[in-house]
Amino acid sequence: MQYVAGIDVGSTQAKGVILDEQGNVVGEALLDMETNMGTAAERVFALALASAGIDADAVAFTVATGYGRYRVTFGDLQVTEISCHARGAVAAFPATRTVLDIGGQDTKAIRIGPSGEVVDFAMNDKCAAGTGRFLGAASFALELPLSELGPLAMKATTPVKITTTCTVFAETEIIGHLAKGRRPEDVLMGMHQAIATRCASLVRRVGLTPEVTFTGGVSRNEAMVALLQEVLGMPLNVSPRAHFMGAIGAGLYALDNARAGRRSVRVREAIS
Amino acid sequence: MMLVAGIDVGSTYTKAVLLDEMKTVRGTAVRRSGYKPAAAAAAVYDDLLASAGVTKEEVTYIATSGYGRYMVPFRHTQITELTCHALATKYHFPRVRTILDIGGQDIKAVRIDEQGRVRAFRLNDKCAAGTGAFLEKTARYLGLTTRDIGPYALRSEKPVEISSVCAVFAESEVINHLAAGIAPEDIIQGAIIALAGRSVQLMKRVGLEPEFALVGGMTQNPAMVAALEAKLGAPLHLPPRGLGQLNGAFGAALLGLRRVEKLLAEGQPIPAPGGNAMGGTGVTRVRRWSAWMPEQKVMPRDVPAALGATG
Amino acid sequence: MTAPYPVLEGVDARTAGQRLINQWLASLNTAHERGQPVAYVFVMGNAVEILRAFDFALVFPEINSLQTGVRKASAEFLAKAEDFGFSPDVCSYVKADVGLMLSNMQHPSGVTMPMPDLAIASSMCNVYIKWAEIWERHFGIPAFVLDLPGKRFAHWQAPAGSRQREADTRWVLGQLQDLIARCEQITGRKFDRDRLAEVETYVNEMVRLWIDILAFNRNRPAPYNSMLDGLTYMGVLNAWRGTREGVEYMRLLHREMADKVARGVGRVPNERFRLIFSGTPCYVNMRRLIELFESHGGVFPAADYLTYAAGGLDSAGIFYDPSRPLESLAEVTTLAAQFGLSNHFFSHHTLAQQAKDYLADGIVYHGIKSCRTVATSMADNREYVSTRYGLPTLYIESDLIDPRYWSDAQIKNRIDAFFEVLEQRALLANAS
Amino acid sequence: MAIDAEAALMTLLERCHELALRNEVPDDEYPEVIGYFPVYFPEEIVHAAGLRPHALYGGGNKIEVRLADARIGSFVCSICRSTTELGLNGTLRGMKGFFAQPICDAARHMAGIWGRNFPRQMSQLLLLPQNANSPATKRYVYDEYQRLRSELATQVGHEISDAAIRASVHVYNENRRLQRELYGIKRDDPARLSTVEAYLLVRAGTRLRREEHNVILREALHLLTERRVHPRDKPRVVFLGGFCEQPPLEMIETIEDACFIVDDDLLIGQRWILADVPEEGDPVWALAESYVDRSAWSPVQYDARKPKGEMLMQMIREARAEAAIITAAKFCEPALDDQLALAHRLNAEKIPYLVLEFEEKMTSFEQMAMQVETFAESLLFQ
Repeated sequence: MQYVAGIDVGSTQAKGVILDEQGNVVGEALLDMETNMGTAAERVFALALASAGIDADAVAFTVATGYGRYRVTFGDLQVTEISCHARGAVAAFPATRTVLDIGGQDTKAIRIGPSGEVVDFAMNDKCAAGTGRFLGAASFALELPLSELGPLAMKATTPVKITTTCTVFAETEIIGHLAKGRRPEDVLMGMHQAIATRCASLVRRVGLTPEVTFTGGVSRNEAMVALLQEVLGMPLNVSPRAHFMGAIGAGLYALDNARAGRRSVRVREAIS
Repeated sequence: MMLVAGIDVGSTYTKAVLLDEMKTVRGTAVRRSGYKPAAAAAAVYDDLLASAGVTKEEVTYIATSGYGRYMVPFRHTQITELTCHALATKYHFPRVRTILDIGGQDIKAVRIDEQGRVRAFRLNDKCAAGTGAFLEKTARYLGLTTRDIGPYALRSEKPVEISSVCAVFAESEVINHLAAGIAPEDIIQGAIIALAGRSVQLMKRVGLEPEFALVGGMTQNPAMVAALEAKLGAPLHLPPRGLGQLNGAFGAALLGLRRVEKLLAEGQPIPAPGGNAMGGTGVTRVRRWSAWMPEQKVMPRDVPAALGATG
Repeated sequence: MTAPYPVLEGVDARTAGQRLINQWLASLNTAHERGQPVAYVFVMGNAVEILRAFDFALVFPEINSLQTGVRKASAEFLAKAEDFGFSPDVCSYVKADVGLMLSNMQHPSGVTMPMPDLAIASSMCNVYIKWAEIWERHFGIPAFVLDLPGKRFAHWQAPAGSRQREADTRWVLGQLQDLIARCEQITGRKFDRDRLAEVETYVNEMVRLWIDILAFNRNRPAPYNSMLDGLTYMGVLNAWRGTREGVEYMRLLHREMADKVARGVGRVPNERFRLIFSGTPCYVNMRRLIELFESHGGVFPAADYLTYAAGGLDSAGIFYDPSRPLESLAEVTTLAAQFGLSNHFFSHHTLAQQAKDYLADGIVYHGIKSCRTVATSMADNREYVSTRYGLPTLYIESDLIDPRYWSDAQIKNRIDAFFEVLEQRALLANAS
Repeated sequence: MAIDAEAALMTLLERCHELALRNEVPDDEYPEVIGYFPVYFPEEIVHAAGLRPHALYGGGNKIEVRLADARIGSFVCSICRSTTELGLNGTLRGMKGFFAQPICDAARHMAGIWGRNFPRQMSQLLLLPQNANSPATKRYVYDEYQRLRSELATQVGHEISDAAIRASVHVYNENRRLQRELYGIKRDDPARLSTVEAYLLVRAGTRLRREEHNVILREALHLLTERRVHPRDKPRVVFLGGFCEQPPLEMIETIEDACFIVDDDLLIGQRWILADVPEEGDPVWALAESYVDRSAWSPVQYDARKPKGEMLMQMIREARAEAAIITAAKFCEPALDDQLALAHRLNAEKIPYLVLEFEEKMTSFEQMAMQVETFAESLLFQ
């Protein structure tokens, strides 16, 4: 029995999955980013192996993706997260024609062709960089953990309007609104709406074609999912494994290579 | 004995100082502003009275400052933090002409004259908002607390260059440096040097006239002070121990004292609190057209009729 | 056979080009000692022909600024300008030039740039005019603004003999006459028509060869990379415009490219994807940027930059008529402005056409942080071209020479992804 | 009596507010609308064609930019963004034409963006010259105006007669005289007329035929004479930076809380021509000549006769101002370049000044208030 691995090293988290020969996820692991992406990748890989109950020798091929993909010393091949998220999304929802991924560094909208290939993609322009980080800014200003932002936002009655696209100005804006006595939930909802609006315009840039699949950690924020469905005017596919989509896509690329008979040379050295 | 309070309602912290007529500090208090500045101000004021062991009745005059200066209903007057910093700094260091204040949301450079009057000031360009908050965020990426930043950064041997003006790009740089496996202390020190560079640039824009003083929270960060002095090639005056963060409040209190003395000299009564602004600054008697909302749309061709109605 | 030019002997066109550029820069050092008047001019719409006729030494502040980038010195020059008070949002070419003024004109090339006796700013880029105002204040010389009427809208035409063509040409001619008066007053010399005619003959020859040279890249593999070697070639075209050396150089370049095409030699060893480049280079990281493409077998056979930054004469295949040098200069300058120089604003069709002519697999848009002239509507242009013509496009952002706006990880990420897209397309195309 | 006048003035200003900030140009808008991007446009020619010139001053801070961000580069000013948004979201669908001028590189791109996205509207550049100092200039402006005249004639399907243009010039001359009176009040008796009020009165004109606007201005000037004023001690300042992208009303209010703005360049294109345009002779020539010889100044028009520093000093002298507030819209390169030159000049003249950066879409003004108040405090402490 042979296995493959997909490692997704992002700016805030590292994720790893182990797939079997049929491409089923048999092991997965998620780590908050630490100061060294290389060691984070190795640890998340070890954890994924453990959760799959196999050891490194059983892994035939490893594909690394995400910003830290070149830090994955044991990776056999690097593929960008655009291709990986697309691949993962199509695997989870075969009818996917548009993929949206809100990341810490970049937000991406991807158009998928009939045979599951990436036809076009758009990323936020520089001044909207890290739109995903809006939420980080909000949690910073409100001193709340990320996971509580969505639920709180849902309580909003009269959301504020956040006009800026820039994370830095946004923070000042939040503080201003709070100082004026606006309720935190209304400010938060304003933030969520601002992000949803920007993401929608990014999706329109590649042409909004159903079905739309929403990948990445932010997809666990129900307020954001609800808003996006509203502004895009259609339901979104959200996989319970949404935040593993990049890693799974990477795993599937690894599987292609394994099937093509390519075998990893680096895994053993890296781990032992 | 006369007591005057200065309350500086800042974006992150609210600070208060109580002075007597000899300008001696009778009490101080600090609290996080949170997102209810008015409440924070009230609480801080209570802390202040407690710390000085006095009652509300014993306080003659209250001057507020900081961006929450209008949110304190029991104030006599309000004044901006820049004017306060100028007064306080001139009081501590008569020879200082250029003041730097690195706050959570912005950097301010102020040129003052021998009497502590503001002569020129500049805030960072919006897109160069590499501020205290940026440093705190960088620290969080590195799993450090704001307090550790200074000591930690001092360990750095070869600080990395962080060139971006924009805090968002700079954050990406930090992440990419991490991805490249650079040591955290070198990154945080790089961030500090970058921030110092931008601060000194701002000081140049107001003339860079010596001597120099640093006020605000950053005075507690030895690495930042060192980086700034290196860039300036000159020493920085820091407000006396414990007053660094309180500089704005101290200035407000000084100004309050000045007002009271003036009123007494002119034999006028001390007005009741309620924030009459100096020289009409900040008061809004005029109609706020920006807040006015037309109830229904009017097409241009309707206008002459409408005029008939009014004229 | 023409007289030998040692700088051009026994080296490839790229090296020869760099030599010529350096020779020109060095000559600026001593311009005033030679008693030669100095003119500051820009690459888009500069009436260099007239200045040559008056034997001005030419300083191209744009080239000075981009050279600070090429020589990795831009950061310090930009810092000087920003310390002086310039906003980060101002054109980095302007700021690098201000940095030069604040450094006693000591240019990183080792040249001490001479002060201008005359400065010409065309209206082809509005920043030229603001830049010239900075010179007016700094050097105390009045700027000469050359207002060139360009396109009024995308398909706008002013046919020969039309009232419109006459009006625009009359306007340009009038200003050229003012310029001649200004030159006569500065140099104390009378205007020499024959000299202008001679310069124009050289320019004609250079442009004829240049048009061929651009066309050589329609071959697969492309003999040179527009956005690397091409930049050097164009540098010579600008700095030696209307000179005998310029013509000799273009001949050498022409021979070299013709030979490469004949032998099927390409710039990229294994050319896999041909891409059109839209926008200006990021001179501070250009090698890196090109390497990011060439590592995937991607080459740029064409770039709109090589037209608008090269005077724009090639855009409509227009040439001077030396028998009536001044009138013809006015006519051709007007047409160049319309078809070449003012093209940024309506460039969607031109780009699509280039993609067709140069057998391109896609278009790369390079948005420039501090250049609104090229970058303002690029995203809209991209939208139009990719939906209208179904061409794969990539949009990346950095700056002309400001290293602070180059984020390597982000740009590499986008380029890698773009090539993954192109690969998948190719695969599917072969499959079907 | 005076109370009634005040009430009437308020009603009038409310009308102006509704008009001034109105963005919609619906399909059935009549007379038909020709939109133009700042700064100046020879409205008389449009007016004479029986059309309504419609100055496009962006979307303000009430609209949401959703579609335009995908079309415009990162480092471009808000007015280009919001104007494109108003096009893409249908707000301007009733517009019959769009004209931009070569005031800056971003503005010239607007004509291209418009042409690509709204093929049914005539989208063009009116190439006003950046060289005002050649003997050939007036003739060129004349030719370009004639081009505009024939383009508009094609649009409306009939020639535009000299008589019609002359009549329009007459209406506009009066309009400019009334605007000059308004600014006279601001200068001589700033407590009588706030800058926001003057602003609304002037901007309302961009949504009306000028004869209707003249009615409003006459009415307002009459009511203002009866107004009761409470003089207040505030520093007299001039305001620069409102020639293209418009500062939000909140910003002007924030400044006027602490200062009197006794002269400004807000909506300067609306009073670009400084004296009456000759009403005899060839009216197009009269307009061209006035543009070259009798016009205001801004960072986006080059004229060797109008060095920016000199013009500012003249403005300060004539307005009897003690300080200047020189602002620039975010990413507005021409204003940013001038801002520095003007600051250096004011340093040399020892005139206090405040440098501000704004965006039409900004919604929080706390930091700006702090700066303006500090500035006012520093002036009052003299």
